[in-house]
Amino acid sequence: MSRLAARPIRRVLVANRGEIAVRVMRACEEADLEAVLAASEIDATGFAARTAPELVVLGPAPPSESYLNSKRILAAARERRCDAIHPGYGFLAENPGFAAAVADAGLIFIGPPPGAMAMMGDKIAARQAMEQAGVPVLPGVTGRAGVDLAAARRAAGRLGFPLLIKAAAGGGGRGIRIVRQAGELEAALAAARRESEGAFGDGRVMLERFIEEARHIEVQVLADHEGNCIHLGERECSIQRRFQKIVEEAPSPFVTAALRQRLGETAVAAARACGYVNAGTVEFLVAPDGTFYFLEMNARIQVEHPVTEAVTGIDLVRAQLAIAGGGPLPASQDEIVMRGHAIECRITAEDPARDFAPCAGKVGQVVWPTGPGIRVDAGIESGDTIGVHYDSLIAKLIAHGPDRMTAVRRLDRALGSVVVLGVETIVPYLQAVLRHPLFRAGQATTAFVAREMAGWPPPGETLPDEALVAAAVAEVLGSSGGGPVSGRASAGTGPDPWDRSDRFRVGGS
Amino acid sequence: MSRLAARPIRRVLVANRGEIAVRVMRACEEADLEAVLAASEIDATGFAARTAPELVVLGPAPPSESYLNSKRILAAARERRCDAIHPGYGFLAENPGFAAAVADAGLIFIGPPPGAMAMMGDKIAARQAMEQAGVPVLPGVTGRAGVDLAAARRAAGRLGFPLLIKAAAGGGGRGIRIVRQAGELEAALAAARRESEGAFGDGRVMLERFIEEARHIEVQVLADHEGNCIHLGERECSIQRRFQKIVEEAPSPFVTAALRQRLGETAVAAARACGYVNAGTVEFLVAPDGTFYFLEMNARIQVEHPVTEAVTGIDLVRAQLAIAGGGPLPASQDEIVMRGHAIECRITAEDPARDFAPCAGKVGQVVWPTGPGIRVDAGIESGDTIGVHYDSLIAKLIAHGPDRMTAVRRLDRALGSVVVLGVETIVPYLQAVLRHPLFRAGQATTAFVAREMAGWPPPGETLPDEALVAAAVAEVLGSSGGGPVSGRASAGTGPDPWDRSDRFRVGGS
Amino acid sequence: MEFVFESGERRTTVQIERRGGGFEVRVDGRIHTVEARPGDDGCLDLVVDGRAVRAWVARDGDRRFIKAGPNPAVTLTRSTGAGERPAAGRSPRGPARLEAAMHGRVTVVATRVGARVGKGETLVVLEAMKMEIRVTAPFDGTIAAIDCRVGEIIERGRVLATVTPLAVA
Amino acid sequence: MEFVFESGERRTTVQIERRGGGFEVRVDGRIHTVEARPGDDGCLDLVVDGRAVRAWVARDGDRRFIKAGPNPAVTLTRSTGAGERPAAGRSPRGPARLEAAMHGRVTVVATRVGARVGKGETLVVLEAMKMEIRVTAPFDGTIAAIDCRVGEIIERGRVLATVTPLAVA
Repeated sequence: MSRLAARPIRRVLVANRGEIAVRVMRACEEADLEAVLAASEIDATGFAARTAPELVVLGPAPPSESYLNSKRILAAARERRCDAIHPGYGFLAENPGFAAAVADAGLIFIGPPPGAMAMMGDKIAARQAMEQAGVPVLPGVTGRAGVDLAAARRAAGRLGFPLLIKAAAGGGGRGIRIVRQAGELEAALAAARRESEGAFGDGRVMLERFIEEARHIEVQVLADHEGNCIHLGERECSIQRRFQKIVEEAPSPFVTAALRQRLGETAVAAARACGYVNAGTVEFLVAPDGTFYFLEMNARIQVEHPVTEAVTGIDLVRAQLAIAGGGPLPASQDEIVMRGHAIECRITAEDPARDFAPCAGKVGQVVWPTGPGIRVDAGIESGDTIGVHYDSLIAKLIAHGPDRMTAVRRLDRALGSVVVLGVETIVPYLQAVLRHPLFRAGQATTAFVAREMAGWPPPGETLPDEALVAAAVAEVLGSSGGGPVSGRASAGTGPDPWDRSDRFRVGGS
Repeated sequence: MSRLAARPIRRVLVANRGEIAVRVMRACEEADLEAVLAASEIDATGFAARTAPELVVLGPAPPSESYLNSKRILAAARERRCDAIHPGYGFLAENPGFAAAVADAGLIFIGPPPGAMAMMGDKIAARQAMEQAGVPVLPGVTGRAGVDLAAARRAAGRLGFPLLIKAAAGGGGRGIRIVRQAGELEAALAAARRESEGAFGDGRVMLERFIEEARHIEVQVLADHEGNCIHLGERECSIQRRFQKIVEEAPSPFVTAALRQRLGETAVAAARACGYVNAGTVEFLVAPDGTFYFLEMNARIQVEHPVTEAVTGIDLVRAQLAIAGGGPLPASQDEIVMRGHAIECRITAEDPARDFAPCAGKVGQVVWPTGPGIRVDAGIESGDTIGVHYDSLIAKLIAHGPDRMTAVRRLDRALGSVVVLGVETIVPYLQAVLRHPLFRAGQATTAFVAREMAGWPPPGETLPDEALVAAAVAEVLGSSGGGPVSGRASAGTGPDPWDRSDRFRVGGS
Repeated sequence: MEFVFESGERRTTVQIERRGGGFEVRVDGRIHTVEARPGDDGCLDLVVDGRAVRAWVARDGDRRFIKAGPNPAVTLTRSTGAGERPAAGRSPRGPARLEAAMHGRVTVVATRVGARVGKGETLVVLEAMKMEIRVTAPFDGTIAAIDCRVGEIIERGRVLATVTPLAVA
Repeated sequence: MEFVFESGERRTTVQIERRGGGFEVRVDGRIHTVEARPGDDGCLDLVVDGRAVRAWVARDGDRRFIKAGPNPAVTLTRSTGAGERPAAGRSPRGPARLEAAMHGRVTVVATRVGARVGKGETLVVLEAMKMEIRVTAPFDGTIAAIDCRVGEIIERGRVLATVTPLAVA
């Protein structure tokens, strides 16, 4: 099957949205491939659509009628004579049924084979396969049918507390609970199973020892159809809120050269164990003493791939295209050298002061930062609308520098010059993370956000005078008759057939 | 003297403007040094001033009263308690008298010692020193007092035509003439001497053989106070109009590994021969057969330094600060490895369709490109004014990619997404260069612009329909009462105390 | 003129007067001399005490999005000045109007008009961008009104339901 | 409605009519269906034949700066439609008004009113950003007027001098 799939690609359907759709289309252009963007109706006039060489509309805004609708995506690929589909991340990217359907339709799925994806998508199956391959996993209990209360109680007796309950079909932080004492076990297990059932249609959960002050460290791998597999070093993603990464860096300030080599070799072994092809990421939990445990394998390009690109000089999306077309790996293991330090921040439209509530609406002026070592992968530009149907990531900001402190300072300054007018973003929160002494010292673990950032914003913090001066001046100038103050309120002065919130209502009801 | 100069820096006066002032201030911040921007009155509210941690106003807009006024600059440094001055490029950057005055004032000049600068600033003296050091120079005639008509005629008899007449004190393309036959010699010599006298107050010229289809290739060097000197590979800058570079790349598509090593060793020898310290560039003319000749040494950070930074991973401005403070080189020669390919375009506010006439005025919306491998070093942002007192460079756009073709495509796409509303720029011309088959093949020489781009824009070229549609729609919407069309004309609706063209008149008359 | 801006718990009074071609602005007793040059699209170039600062200001009803120089963006609410607005859950003397904390879709309406509800009980669930927000009763009370229905897309700030505290019911 | 736009030697007529909520636009016989949504600060979001294109348009007198999608930026002159404007140097039947090709400072005025000048002779020199531009006589003629003086800062398009051809002088 993998041999059948490996033939040159000519024309790629990009079945995703936002920054990753833009990223993939650019890579196609640079690889001299044609690209067709498959977008929902609401996205058909957005930033990605404006940059698309060609556009096909999938259907209304809800994902079930567009980015999650495999029939419509396959029909679009056929209609536009594409020979390959890039799924981006999220949506159908790790759906083995979709990957198989793409292959069945005679098209190339730009990602791993369905079998490897299916194995890694089931956390219980993956854990068992990894144990067999000699990849260390966390002490815990599992089973094809998941863990029930009796089994959980037995496991707790053996493993002790704290414990972690995880959905077998998990992802995105749903179906996860930390249990710190026996009395919490029953309720937590029930909640995790309910949440997992609701989110994935699969209520099976598993139990593992919960490691305090652990690091989330993942290794990027690339595998071709000839059985070659290399790793591109690690990324540390310990800064997470609600189990979602917001700051990622490469290399990890925690990882020594010796640990890097062991992590890399283990990641390659994990990829080989499931017959992996194309780009993937093996996630590990690393304890303070340096012991590490397999967490899961992400069978897709990841949001945080740019930090690895920065330090290795390898274009990972380009490598995806080359590998899917039967081409070789972009480098041998010996040629992979990490240079400098890179950190990414995810800029989401969420209000960090109100429990990260997503913020939707039309944005006014958007200005992205510039300068040495700064990369911006954006999904919106000025005047675009952030809708409620999709996730809240609007851009990724990556700083690369000769050393970690330079990267931190570049990123902090770049964040300070981001302008996204009209919606709250987590930029001020991200700046607070970057300025925290523990983060600066490279000592932030997965416990950092809950412990160090809980009080954000600091209660006594005053507003900058310059902001208050600007606010007052704008009131004075604005009140003297349609002055310079603009933004959301000034944009609509009557019914506008192009108003995207109207469209949104059509699509969303 | 160099030992005296080498002591840690704490606070830097940045005596320049535009993108290089911003670049240097950022490097200071990243090196944990304080920075004070010394700006002219007209620049005191511009982009660089808005990004400055601290500002001191030098004087009115004309360079003689601000950026070329060494007394005012030294007074500003003293007043603001700076211990070092970074001159950027242009203005006083290569003025040995200024460098000496800085040292005499007990401050550190962030650049080479005055002696090295003086030797390299005089092309005749530099040529003689290079010959003594075994660095190949072009066949030609020189002499402390320059070349007169009789000597020029004798030289022409010996060297043959074409010949190049160059100002001894030259720079910026002034005082240069190509002579293709004997009949042109007298007039060209007189014109070059007149132009040289007018531009530099020094009418001495020299004569060299003119190499057809040569490449302009330069080597970046770094030297510390301990006598260590390394090179960071070459940049090719053959794309020049009026002897000014507009497209620069690293590595050169012409240079082989063997040639790179010979060029690098020769550049280091040249730097050592004049006692060079800090960052400098040795320029060579390379003939089609690979023989190369010393042209001159630029004793400053250069406009095109980012392409070297991209491929080597070395921050050159940061290295300047470290070296000036007595620190070591950022890497040894063995550690310098070129990775990928980088190309820079200089975006100037000039109209390429009208002989590159500079365009001044207030700009409307400015949008810089984003994405993987894209770096923008900008000197303006939306709403800023481009004045008539300084040069027309408004931003540098640098693309870095795994290979040359990827870099070319990235840069072309990035150029296509540049928005600078209200003034012409050379962006469309730059795109035409990047799309030219000779450039794409890596075969463009110093003859490229004159021979291949003379007919730009192609006479039969039609306007894109989308532009005409936008123009017509804007007329219709704009004519129905103060609609959406804005820019220069809409900005001023009455006397405005902040109008920079008013300020400009005050400063400029 | 005097303006009051609120941000979370913070409340600041700003006084501003025209002086020559510019302004004098007082913030917490600190006096700033300000020149202002409005640009397009919310851009506002200021010189504050001799220092050039580019600011952006956008409005959305009472809310002001401000980004001034390298300072973090802030969202302020311009207070109408007629005293504090009663915050839900803080002063259970009168009925509480529960507003949507985000733009989103109503997925659950878990109560009905006239129902008795306990403090913390979920009344309405909103969903947007893979996130759920539960709107809960701020105190023990009675549902006086429900102003949304399942499936409806609502704007941030829209009133979803009104709860009357038991004491005055 | 009909508009004529010029760019260098190129001259294009564009017809535009409102159709429904949008426009029908004809360019050289090609018909485009266009929806338009004006944004702030010169931004104009278009859908041209089903394809989303962001355009920017700025005005400066008759000139229009246009950037539409990834196409190169163009500067057009909106023609008033009353026939071709006489270009300097092309039709020496009437007097030629010599305009400044760039914003800059007048450094030299090399002639005076009434002087006889030869074709190509330098009349005025402008300087800006280290560049010199020489304004030369387009034909043999007589200086009818000089509208600038040394040291003056002039805007692009400003008339610097008027030359009357010898034939009609």
